[in-house]
Amino acid sequence: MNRTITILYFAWVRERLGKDQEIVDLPDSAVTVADLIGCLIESSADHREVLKNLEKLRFALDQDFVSLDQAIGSAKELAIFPPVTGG
Amino acid sequence: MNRTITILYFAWVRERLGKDQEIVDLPDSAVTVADLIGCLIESSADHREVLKNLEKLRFALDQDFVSLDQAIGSAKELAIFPPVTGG
Amino acid sequence: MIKILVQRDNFDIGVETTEIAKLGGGALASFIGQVRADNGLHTLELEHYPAMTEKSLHAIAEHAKAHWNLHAITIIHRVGPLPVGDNIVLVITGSDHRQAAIDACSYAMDQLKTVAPFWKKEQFDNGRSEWVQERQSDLQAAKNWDD
Amino acid sequence: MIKILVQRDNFDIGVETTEIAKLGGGALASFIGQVRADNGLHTLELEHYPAMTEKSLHAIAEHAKAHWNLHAITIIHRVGPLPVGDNIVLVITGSDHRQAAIDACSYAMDQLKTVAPFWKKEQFDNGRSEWVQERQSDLQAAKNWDD
Repeated sequence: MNRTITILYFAWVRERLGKDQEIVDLPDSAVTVADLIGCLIESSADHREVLKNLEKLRFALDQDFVSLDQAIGSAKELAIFPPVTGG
Repeated sequence: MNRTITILYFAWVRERLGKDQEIVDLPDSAVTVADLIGCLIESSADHREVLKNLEKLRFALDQDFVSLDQAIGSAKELAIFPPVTGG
Repeated sequence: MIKILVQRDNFDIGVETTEIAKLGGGALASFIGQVRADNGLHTLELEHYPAMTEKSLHAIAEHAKAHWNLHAITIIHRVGPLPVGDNIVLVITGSDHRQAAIDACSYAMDQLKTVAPFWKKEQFDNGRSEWVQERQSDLQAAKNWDD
Repeated sequence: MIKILVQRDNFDIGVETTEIAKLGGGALASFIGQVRADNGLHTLELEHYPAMTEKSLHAIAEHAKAHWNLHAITIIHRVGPLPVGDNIVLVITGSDHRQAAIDACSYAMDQLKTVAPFWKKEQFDNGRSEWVQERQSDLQAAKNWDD
């Protein structure tokens, strides 16, 4: 039973990675958002470059803002993006 | 050289006096707004009745709010009215 | 731009907003006051002191424009008989910054309620009528801008 | 009434105001944000995260409506390319009390700037483009509502 999760990218994160989403396997060892980010960083040099300054990024799990220590649980979707600038 | 001044009435002050303005002679003894109000109070029973509670009234001399101790000077127009309720 | 109108006719927030938007800035705040259907109210009769109204609204607008560095402020106040649901007053402010636009609009409304020489008479469905009395909360709101 | 729209098309403050006015209350506050002509800016490109935007705007509107006892709140936010002078966002609130309407409108704008998943990219006349960065003043403004 391989769990997967959809990762969504927005704004300059999307531009620098050259994709707006990807579906990744979620290893049993990945419990928190930080664990999952660790897996993504391992997946390519681009990921490593874009995700190196985590304090410049924001994270939403199933459309709610979360901090890095949030447990992923049964979430279907993690979004990674810069601070919002709407309004 | 008889000085005169126009007195304007608004809202319930106007209604109770039954007039929206009158021109009155300004005796030399009338220096402040309070003095002038004193003269008006003497002029009729209606005036006495309407002007008896001065704390319920507001005064504008040549279109600026003034207190009762304001000197009339060369003002042309004194308005007497209840607190404003616009907006 | 300072635009002050005291009129019997209605106003159009779309038209007034477009006019202020042309001056740039990007932040437009507005407030509309309308006749509220309270306790069988039928019509609000708005009386004013024309010479002083003009002076007073200009003073409010000029202070707001200078203090909050506005591009523009429009104040339109209606007079005469206004049935329930009708517009009474419109304030629009245009600024580079949203908080300046909103604060200036709020300030202008608070001043309008306490220093502009308008008086409201309520006419009810049952024929009774009554002059509106000043509200302490309005006086306090206006005072809060003093510091 | 809570009305949330995220759309490419423009909006009409007159139409939206009329809709809220029908619900009574008598106090209508609104804010419009537009693309400002700064430093050779040509177009603002608005990107968003649709599923989360909807959720986030509803949460802002529901909190504002409950906290300030509003009759209605409308939030319309545009996305896509918006040239200088174009409308970006509209918030209108309807209440029985002017301060409640104004505060709720101000609150909704502050929240919109800090929790709704929109991102702005500036495209300049000279071909350069740049993602807008978050502003500390916006974060502080949003924080000020916490107490």
